Amino acid sequence: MIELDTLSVTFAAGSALRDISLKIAPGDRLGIVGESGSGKSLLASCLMGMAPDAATLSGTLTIDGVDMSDADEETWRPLRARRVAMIFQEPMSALNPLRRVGDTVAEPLRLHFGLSRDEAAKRVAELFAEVDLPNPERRARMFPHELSGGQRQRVLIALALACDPALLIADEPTTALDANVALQVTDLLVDLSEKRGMALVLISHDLASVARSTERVAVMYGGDIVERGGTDDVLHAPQHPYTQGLLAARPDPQAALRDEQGKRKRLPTIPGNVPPLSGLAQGCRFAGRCALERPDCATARPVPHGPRMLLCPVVEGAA
Amino acid sequence: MTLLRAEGLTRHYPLPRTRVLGPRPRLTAIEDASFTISAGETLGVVGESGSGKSTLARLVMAFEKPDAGSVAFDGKDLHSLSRPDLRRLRPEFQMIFQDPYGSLDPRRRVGWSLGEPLRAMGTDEGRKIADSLVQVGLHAEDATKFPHEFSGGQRQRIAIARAIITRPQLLVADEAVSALDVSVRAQILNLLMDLQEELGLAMLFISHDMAVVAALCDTLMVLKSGNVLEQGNAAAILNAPQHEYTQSLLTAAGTP
Amino acid sequence: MTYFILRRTLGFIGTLFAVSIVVFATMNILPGDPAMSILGLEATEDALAALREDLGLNAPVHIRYVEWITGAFVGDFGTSHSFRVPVSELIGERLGMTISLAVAGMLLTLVLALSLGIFAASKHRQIGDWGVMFLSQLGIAVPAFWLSILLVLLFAVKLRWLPPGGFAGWDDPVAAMRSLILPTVALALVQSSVLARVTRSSALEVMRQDFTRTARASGLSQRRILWRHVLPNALVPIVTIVGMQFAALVTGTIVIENVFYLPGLGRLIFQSISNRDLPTVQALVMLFAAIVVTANFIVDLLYVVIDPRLKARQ
Amino acid sequence: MTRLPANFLLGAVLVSLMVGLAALSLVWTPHDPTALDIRNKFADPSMTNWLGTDKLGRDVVSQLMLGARNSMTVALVAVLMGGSIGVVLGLLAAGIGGWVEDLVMRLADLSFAFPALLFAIMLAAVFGPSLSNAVFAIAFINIPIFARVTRASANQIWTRDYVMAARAAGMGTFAISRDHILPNIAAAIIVQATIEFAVAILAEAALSYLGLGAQPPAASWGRMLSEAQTLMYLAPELAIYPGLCIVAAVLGFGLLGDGLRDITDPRLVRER
Repeated sequence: MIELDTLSVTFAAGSALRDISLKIAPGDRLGIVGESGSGKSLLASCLMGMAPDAATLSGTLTIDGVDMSDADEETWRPLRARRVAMIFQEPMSALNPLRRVGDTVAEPLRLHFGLSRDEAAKRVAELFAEVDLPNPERRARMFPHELSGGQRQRVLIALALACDPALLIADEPTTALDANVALQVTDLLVDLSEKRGMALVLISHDLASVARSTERVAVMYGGDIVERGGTDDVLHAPQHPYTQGLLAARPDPQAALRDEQGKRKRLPTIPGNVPPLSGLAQGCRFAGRCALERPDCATARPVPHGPRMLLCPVVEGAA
Repeated sequence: MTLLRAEGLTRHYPLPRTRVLGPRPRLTAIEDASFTISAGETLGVVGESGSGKSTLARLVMAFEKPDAGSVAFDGKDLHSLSRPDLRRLRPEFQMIFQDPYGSLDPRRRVGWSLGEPLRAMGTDEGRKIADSLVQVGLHAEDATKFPHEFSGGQRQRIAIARAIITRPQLLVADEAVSALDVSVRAQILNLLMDLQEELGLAMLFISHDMAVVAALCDTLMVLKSGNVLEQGNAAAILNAPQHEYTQSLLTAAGTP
Repeated sequence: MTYFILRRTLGFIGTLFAVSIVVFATMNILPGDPAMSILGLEATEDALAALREDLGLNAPVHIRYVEWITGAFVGDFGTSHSFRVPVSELIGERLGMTISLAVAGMLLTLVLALSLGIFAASKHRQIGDWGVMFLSQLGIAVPAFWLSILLVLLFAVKLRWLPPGGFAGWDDPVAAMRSLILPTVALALVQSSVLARVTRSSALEVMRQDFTRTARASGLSQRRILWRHVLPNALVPIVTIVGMQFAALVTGTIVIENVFYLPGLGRLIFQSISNRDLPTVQALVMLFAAIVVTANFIVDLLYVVIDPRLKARQ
Repeated sequence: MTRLPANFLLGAVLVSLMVGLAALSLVWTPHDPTALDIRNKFADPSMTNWLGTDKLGRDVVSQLMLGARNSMTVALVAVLMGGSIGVVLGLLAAGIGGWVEDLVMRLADLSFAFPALLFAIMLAAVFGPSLSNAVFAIAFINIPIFARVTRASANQIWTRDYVMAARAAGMGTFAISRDHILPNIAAAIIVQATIEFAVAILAEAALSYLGLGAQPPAASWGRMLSEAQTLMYLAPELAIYPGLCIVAAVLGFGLLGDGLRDITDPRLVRER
């Protein structure tokens, strides 16, 4: 359905996405994991045709067999909401504060499907019920500030579902929410994807929520996908040094806190800092922080290999 | 030995009036919180937005006064001290903040910012600035640079260096690692553990993330909407949470 | 919400009261002898004393204030000693002119500013944006009175399309309208330059917010996003500036009336200054200040209509 | 340093031109600007009188230069006076808070009811019109403007973590205002001052035009225009030059202020 082939995005400061290849089939649930500056949100905006004006795209981005990599706004517009929909991190600011949320959700219905006011209101109530908003008719008449953070995110999900998209992109949908609300929202997304046969791309820095909700995962670092495979395989047996470091650096609340001498256990760390866009290496972008680094890692472009896609010249890929 | 003793801490914020008559509505930020921190020990406070954890930090730092309750540091009631006495005591308890980009004055060199607590105390800066930079894993020469020349993780190191430069007994950390990437977060957590062992620091460590608190704390306090849900030994709570809410926080922090 | 309106109304009355004190104090307590400034330095002591008595200057200051403010409350601003008629009568005759000019100026300002501002925002960083921005920058820099002179030079002196100034009364509506065209344009061009810039920048601010991205992601057209989502949200800061511009509008009206010799309140105030007619000046200053305060009060109430969040919060 | 914005450069050129003319007039003008020469009235531009002469035969260029000096002086004095009082009030309001802040802001609200013109009218009615009244009126309206800008930006800085850190270190309100608040809001204040400078030039011109400012024979652009207006049919060009000067000066400071804002506004920097 959606296919990226060596898609790259370049800014004046440097290259922000490098040779990204991905396939998303109907009903797929794909997690994209990475820290700040990994390019995961930029990748999401590319899938919506909403990359910043300053960005230069190369490679191909195919939706339903049509190459959209240099399509203009008018070509993209019919696809948005109907083929690809998106929800964002901040549910408060993502809703127009001056409009009743029901009107916001009804707008694309009336615009794209030509529904009448009453038909649209009815459909909005159905959608609100589908995303588990209690008392849908009443909620529809409320303003965003009258709803809680979790309810707002549900409204945004309903808005995204309004035109039956084939793919829903969720960009850090739970980061701004409290923990138990976040769990509910994540579970709702999985549920909707299964019921509707809708593909889901979940972008997150939170490994736990990706583990909970996706079948496949792509780990990004510095604009590269460094490792890609089944979610369980990647998160339980990571092969790329970066994925390994990232997983190890998470403190485990259930693990023993102190060693035999009664000293606190230190966490395994990845040395150094996430490099800025302009400071990325020509070769492997993880060079400089990697424990397995060889002399030519920083200069030689790594080639993706292995049954589980791996972008590391040192590690031999395995399934 | 008890270093900090908070008893019955309560703080309300007045909300704007909505009707002409009747009492003014108010928001309960924190209600009847009591806890102690012993020298060299770490108390973790876990809670989400609106739980009152930041209010707790401001009360302990004596940035604002509680509506009820008291905070005693080293036996002295912080909120009844005179302003000069409070200022003289301040070097003993310091704070680090969430946003590494907001906690350093962008117009001041790192060395100037590090020297501020010393100047406030009226002590000589001497080699202390260079020493504390080295102590947090940076270089003495970094004192002449500006904050924007550093990454987020490095800035948090600088903020920590400033907080320990007066050799405090207590460090209050409000979401100090939340804004950092996972790979950098572990470095800062390790640094805090190192410093705690070297300096015998006691810590009040506030976070929304159970996993981070677990890595660092001896005792735990779980806050929700201003109320203390449960508190006690960290390992005990982590292994057998009494409250459903605590359990959901643990699930959220769970390993993938 | 009732509480909000009640509180604003009380604040409004309080401000009016404070304004009256400031006006009265400036004109009555500042070191300066009104009688002397009316009659000049050569006046005899007897004449001065007589005038002081006449103006009621011998009563204590607070008594005079109370008399003035209670009188003003029922529309009695005392008697103009140069025109020898009640001040309220002078004001009544000229109020129509000033209000017509101000209202026409404001309307033209709003039309120009909103359309130009939104246009510029929609062409952000393109030639249309630069053009509007340059013209408005120029419009801000041009003094209204000089613009008036230029307009008169072009349309009255050179082309002879419109009268250069003066006003023959409302009896001939066409002639009256013709006399008001140039003043209205002069007033509105300068005002709308400021407002167009505000409109553009607050529209751009809104366009940067997340919900415009949501609207775009829902497949809405650029036009629809601009008029249905961006403009309503941009209105909040725009209304604020409109409220503040009433001060400038009042000033502008006073100046423009003097440039075009229009028989309004602004003209009256200057005649009164030349005539040393303090009661009239005092009444007019109070009136103008009250207009500004009232305009801001109305704007405060307008927020509640525009922004549902305020209803809930206050 | 990145390339300077065009509005900043154009503004800087215009401002230096006007300030240069004003400064030059202190030591040299082509003619004595007040010297009358009735026989040479309404002279066309020539080698001796570059822009001709007015109805009393005075040299227009010399008068314009004096007008520049007058404008700059009035604006400088008024903005400095009003601005420094306003900045101090704003810092106090933000630093102390509570009733002090309420009082300052109430007073600021109140003074917005009095545009400079109304204030000047009151002063002129009591004391008679004079340039110093005009300066005072313009300075007065600058107080609440600067108080508000200062308070708003200072309050923002007061919530920053580095200010909290300074408080934690034991720094007092005065020391924090001096070490952290003022340096971090200086840019905003300078931008505001530049823009208010432009506004002050406009206000002085309007007041002098209306007869509430500079009194004859003092040279002022506004007064030159009011004289020229009465001679519109006789010598329309006399109504052009002073207006152009006002526009150039106001435009210059306005562009300079906008340019400075573009340079110093961190939001815009991040966007680049």
